[in-house]
Amino acid sequence: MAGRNSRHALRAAVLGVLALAAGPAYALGGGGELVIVANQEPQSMQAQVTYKEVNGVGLRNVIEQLTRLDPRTNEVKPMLATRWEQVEPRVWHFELRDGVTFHDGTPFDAEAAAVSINWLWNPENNYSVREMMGPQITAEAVDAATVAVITAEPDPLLPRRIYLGGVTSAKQILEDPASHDVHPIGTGPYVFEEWKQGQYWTATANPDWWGNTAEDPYGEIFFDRLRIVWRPEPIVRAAMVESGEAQVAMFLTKEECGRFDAKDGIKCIVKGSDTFLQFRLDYHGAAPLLADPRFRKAIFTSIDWEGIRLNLMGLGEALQGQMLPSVATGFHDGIRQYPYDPAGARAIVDELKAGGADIPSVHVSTRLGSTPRNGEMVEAMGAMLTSVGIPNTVAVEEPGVFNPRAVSKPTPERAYAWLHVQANPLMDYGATFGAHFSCGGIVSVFCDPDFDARVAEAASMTGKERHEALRALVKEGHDRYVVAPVGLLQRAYGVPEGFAWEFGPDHRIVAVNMRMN
Amino acid sequence: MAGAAGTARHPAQGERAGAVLREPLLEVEHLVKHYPVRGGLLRPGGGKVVRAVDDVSFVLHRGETLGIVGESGCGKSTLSRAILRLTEPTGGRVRFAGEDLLQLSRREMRARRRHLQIVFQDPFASLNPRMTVAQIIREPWSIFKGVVPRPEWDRRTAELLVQVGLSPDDAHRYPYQFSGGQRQRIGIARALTLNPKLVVCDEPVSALDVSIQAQVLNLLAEIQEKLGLSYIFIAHDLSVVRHISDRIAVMYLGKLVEIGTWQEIYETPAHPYTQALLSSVPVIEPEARGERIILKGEVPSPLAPPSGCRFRTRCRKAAAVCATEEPVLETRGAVGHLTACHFAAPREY
Amino acid sequence: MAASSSVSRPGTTGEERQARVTARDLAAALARDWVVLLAVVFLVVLVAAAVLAHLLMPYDPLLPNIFAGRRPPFSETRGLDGGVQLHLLGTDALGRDMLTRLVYGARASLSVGVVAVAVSAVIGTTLGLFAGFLGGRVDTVVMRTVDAFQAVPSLLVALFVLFIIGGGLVNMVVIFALVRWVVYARLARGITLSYRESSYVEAARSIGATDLRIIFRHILPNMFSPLLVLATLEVALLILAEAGLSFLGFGLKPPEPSWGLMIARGREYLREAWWMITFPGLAVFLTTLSLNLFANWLRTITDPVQRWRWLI
Amino acid sequence: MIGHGLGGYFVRRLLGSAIMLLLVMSAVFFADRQIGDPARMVLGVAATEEDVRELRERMGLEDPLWVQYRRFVLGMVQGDLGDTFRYGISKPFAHGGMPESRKTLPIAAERLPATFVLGGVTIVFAILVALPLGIYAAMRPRTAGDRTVNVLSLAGVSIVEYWFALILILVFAVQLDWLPTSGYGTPAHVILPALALSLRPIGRITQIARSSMLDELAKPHITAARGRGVPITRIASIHALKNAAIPIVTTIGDETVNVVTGVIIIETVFGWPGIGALTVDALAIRDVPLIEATIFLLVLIVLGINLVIDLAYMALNPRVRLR
Repeated sequence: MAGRNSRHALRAAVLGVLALAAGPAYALGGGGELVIVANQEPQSMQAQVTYKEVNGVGLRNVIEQLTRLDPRTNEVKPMLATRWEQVEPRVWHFELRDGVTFHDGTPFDAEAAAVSINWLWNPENNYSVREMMGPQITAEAVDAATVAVITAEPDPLLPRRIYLGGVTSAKQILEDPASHDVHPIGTGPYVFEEWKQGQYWTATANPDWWGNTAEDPYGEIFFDRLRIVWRPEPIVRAAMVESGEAQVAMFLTKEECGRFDAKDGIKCIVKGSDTFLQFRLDYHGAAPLLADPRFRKAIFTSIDWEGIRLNLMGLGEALQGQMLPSVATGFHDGIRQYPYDPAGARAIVDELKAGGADIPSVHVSTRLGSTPRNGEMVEAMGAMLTSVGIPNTVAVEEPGVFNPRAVSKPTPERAYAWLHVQANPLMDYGATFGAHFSCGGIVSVFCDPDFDARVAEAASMTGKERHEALRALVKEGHDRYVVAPVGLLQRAYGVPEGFAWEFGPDHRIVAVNMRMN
Repeated sequence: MAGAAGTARHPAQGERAGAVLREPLLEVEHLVKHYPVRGGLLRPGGGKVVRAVDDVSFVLHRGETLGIVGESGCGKSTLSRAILRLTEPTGGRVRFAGEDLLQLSRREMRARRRHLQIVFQDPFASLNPRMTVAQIIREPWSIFKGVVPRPEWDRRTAELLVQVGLSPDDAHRYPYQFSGGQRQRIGIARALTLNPKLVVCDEPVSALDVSIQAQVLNLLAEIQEKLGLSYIFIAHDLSVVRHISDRIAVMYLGKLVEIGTWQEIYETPAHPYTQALLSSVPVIEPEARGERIILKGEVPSPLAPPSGCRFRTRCRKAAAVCATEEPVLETRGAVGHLTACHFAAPREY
Repeated sequence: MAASSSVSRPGTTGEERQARVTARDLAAALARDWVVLLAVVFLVVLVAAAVLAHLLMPYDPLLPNIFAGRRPPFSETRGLDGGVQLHLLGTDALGRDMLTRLVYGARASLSVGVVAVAVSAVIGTTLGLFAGFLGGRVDTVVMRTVDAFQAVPSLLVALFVLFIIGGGLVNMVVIFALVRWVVYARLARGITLSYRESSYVEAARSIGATDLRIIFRHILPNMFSPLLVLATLEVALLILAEAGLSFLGFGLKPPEPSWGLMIARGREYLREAWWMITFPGLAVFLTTLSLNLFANWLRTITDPVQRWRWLI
Repeated sequence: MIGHGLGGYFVRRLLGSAIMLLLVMSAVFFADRQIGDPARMVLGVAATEEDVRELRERMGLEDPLWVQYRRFVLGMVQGDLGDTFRYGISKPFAHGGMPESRKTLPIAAERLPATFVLGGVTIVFAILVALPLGIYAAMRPRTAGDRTVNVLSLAGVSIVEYWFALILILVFAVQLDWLPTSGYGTPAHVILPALALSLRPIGRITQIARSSMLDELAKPHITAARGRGVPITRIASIHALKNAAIPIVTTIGDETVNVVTGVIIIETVFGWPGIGALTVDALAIRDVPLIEATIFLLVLIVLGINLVIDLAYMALNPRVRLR
């Protein structure tokens, strides 16, 4: 690998010369261009896209939020807001950082923040970020430096929840909303430059970023430029880091990761995420048998969840028969992953058949590229269902087919299961239930008004009380065979040796937390 | 068959065996075949036509052989195909045994084909290389069921092969295993399988070596003698038809220019074109034929034939009238047979 | 043959040669060309294996054994029934035997190719034959349609239609048949035109043969070898097309064991389990190469002048 | 007749291509109407009926089909294939009731240069490799060299392109580190995708070059030239190649068309920002108007290539009169 090392040396030398020639425009930077290779192109550059990392990789470098999560402790920390307090059960006041301007030069003040927040959570806009919303959020300016965020019902999680909403230029929202889709104007350490569709998007370091001078920045600018490219082929992503064309390759497989670690010059960074892989079986299928708990049990116990996690999911941790790990509010330590019991499942199916029931065919789908090897996983699930006598079809669907369905509300026509990733950065079952288990939830799989009422009740509680109320609901959900968690994903990144990157379970690709040693 | 000697304008030939029955078998009247010239999508051919056969009339009697002679491209092959409706004529009448073939439906015409057969010029191309001799010979029987009952096929095939001078063992061989002359015999055998009344022989020997030509011609004559068929015998020179024809018609650019008995055409040709053709036939006594007449120029394009007499551009007798007035095929002056020339006269030696 | 030099009609010599080729000649010629011989042997073995897959292959092509995934060639694993299984070509990500899946995949890939080719050849040949034979308006309509189809690349059409109606084996066969018939129509029409005016077709007509009889007895047999060559090339083309469309997700659907799907799947394992993409890739490559070699040879054998090459 | 000449022919051919394009796009138009409500597809299952109706109105879907079709055809004439509501936009109603959209044709047309670069390099490279190979083989028929060329060229048309593409990346970009793995921008970037795409054209052109050269070399005037002692390479290049050019040019045309199809997969693998990759993206998000625009341009390119080839054909052989 002498060739590569010398090439890198040359590259560093050239960059060094270039940096000297250009002269630093500001004190920080000098790290050259950072190239990140993602698995898919952003579908848009809206502020709302920042709530999921995979849909708009790198957008968090341009758009900031009121709060942030500490990479080490996962606690809520100040970002554009310096302080916040709950002034009433439904009202939170956020005190805004002084002297921050948007990239278009307009000042970041309470008025601008209110416009941005209202825009993001507006039911009219119906952005998918609403899957993460509890009670409806609205905002208004209190004074120049204070914005009030109001929720329809009391929401103890609000400071954490508000971390999901990117803040962008109010001027743009009001005057040129169309460009909001393709041209993000935030306050972040990097200024959006251009999005060349099909190729890349780029940003340059922001000399006027507030973090350059603030006492509590969440990082420092090392790289001068940011370039995000995308390649659907995992091998191409990996190869780009190996050949020095990119510094961060997203979502390596476990085996690739091992190979990266074994090789000189490159390494693999693995870290647990807040994203879990789940299997959901709709509760409102056209076939009445799908509502029969016995049949649902047969489905859930015919699949070898641990086998799939260990052999196919790759990097990840086990989940105890529920969606969130033990740190989450509402975690139930008394339940276990659904057991693999093909004999028992077959017995149930045979019994149902003997009783004259018509076994419906189950369609198991997953989205192209949502996580490595999801195609293999649904194929294995299909074969396992077949082996206990449950007819099925499996499919890896393009986003255009899968996405509209994934955000649909339960309808009687729905009689399918899907395997998909879900993030829950809030680590609280209140949010999870709101999205997945409520009749009005944007990605809901389950609808029981009685269950909804108890979720709403628990959501307004805090502390131990909240935990206990949610815990009971978790157990109930488990016993009704709604969602089978496959595992908590770990994400792996290929990087050059000497690349340092500090990030939390939300896996935000934030350049100011990266540097090259 | 017996010597019912003909009278009128067509005296029977003394030295030729067999006699011409007076009963007409085939009457061709004003037969016309035009080929439209095709243009492109946005450029039609301007309505131009090639007059391949232009107003041809003649009569063929039972047991008779009519030779039709002309240079290549004169329309004689088209004429033969138009008579058999292998190509659809543009106009005119073809009466066969009193029935106008051109009025028949395709299906009815197919039924008549039993009586009308053809021997082709090219013995290589006219036999399907993928069929054995037996298959070729028997194909007509499977189309006209009942002509020869199936149990008879083997025997009849062998008979036919013997009749045309081949061996019964040849039945299971393929055409490519035969020489040209042998193939033509196969072609003749195929033409005979249905006991036709008329066989059109379209230059049947022109593709063969001279030595073999005579054999095939003799075979055809023998068969006619035995079966009493009528022949239309097409050739591009007069030497070939001489031995086999009762009467001879000479064709030039789609029209008949002269028609008469063997004797009339060979001994007293009246049309300058016939005379020119005859002068080029090699004969044993060259002085009897006189000086050789060399035809000037090329055959004009059938797309734009010369006005008046079509032969005038190459004719040594051409005069002003030839350009304005088209000569009719009729008897004139001293000439006892039909000619289409304003100056028709036996050649002066 | 000696006399053939006196015949001027073009094409006659070709007919001569075709007629002379017997099965024995073919076998002898084949034996001389060892590369083609190998290709033919490969194809015969492949077809036999595909047809007899359920008898030859001891393992289930669909049943996963996820604890035995990604085993290299010559590995042994413990099957779900507890018995020891030997995997000559390794296992795939779900622990299924690669060899078994390849053989069953041959079934899918070959049947896509062969069925689609058979259907399109029948449609195309029939239309081309009638267009050439009847001429006139029928010919104009058919040939304009052919031109229209040929103006648009067929893989693009297939991709678009599969996008509309969805993938799967049956849809794929239907689409391939619908887009590829034109090549046969062109070929059949060209050959028909060259024979329609030939003497022996005229001879057949003169003995009262009906159009159908002329077509089936006198014209169709002449198409056999060029059609066979073309069909062989087309099977190869469609196997490749299947792979391409399956890669894009518009082809066969899992868990069907098709080669295209196996390659598409295997590309994620290129580095860590080379056998998962290499063997199906090789299967497609060797099959199409064999088909191409065979077709090439067949063409040379049946018609050294390659006259009809123009007709494709 | 000649008076109408090449110009007249060109006009007629152009007219034919326009009709062809209209036919194909009409088929695409009606086929696209079979895959469900485009407005519902844009808005998702969760959208209200009211929103869907509003978008349908905005997309013109509430009009009778023939009105839609007329608008589609008229738009096509003016270079307007409608608007996308998805590509680069994820919520059409995100802006206070004013649905946002972008014209599809400019989005698609922007991708053409990249595809032209890739396709052009591929075909030129294929010709440069294939012609000498084919001629070499034709001048030594039935030798080991000829057989090798033959098997290799057949191998070229037998390979799965994207499989070969991945192998190329592994070998040249990762193991040898000579070339970039993927992407667009420098001449080095074009090498691997062009190589992956060129295999098939190289194989086919070699085959045709070989066989048509063989046919030509067997002709009497070549034999005569050899008899006069003209060196064999000169014979090949001057006498024979000129006559063999027509089938070769036809094949080059066919293969160029195949490359246009080939870019759909290869561009995706290499992250090449051409029209092929855009087609795959549009298919993946089921963006019907954008799909229509990409198909429009792809068919346009193919018709253009066919036209050029026909003209080249005419230029090479003025006696050939096409319909």
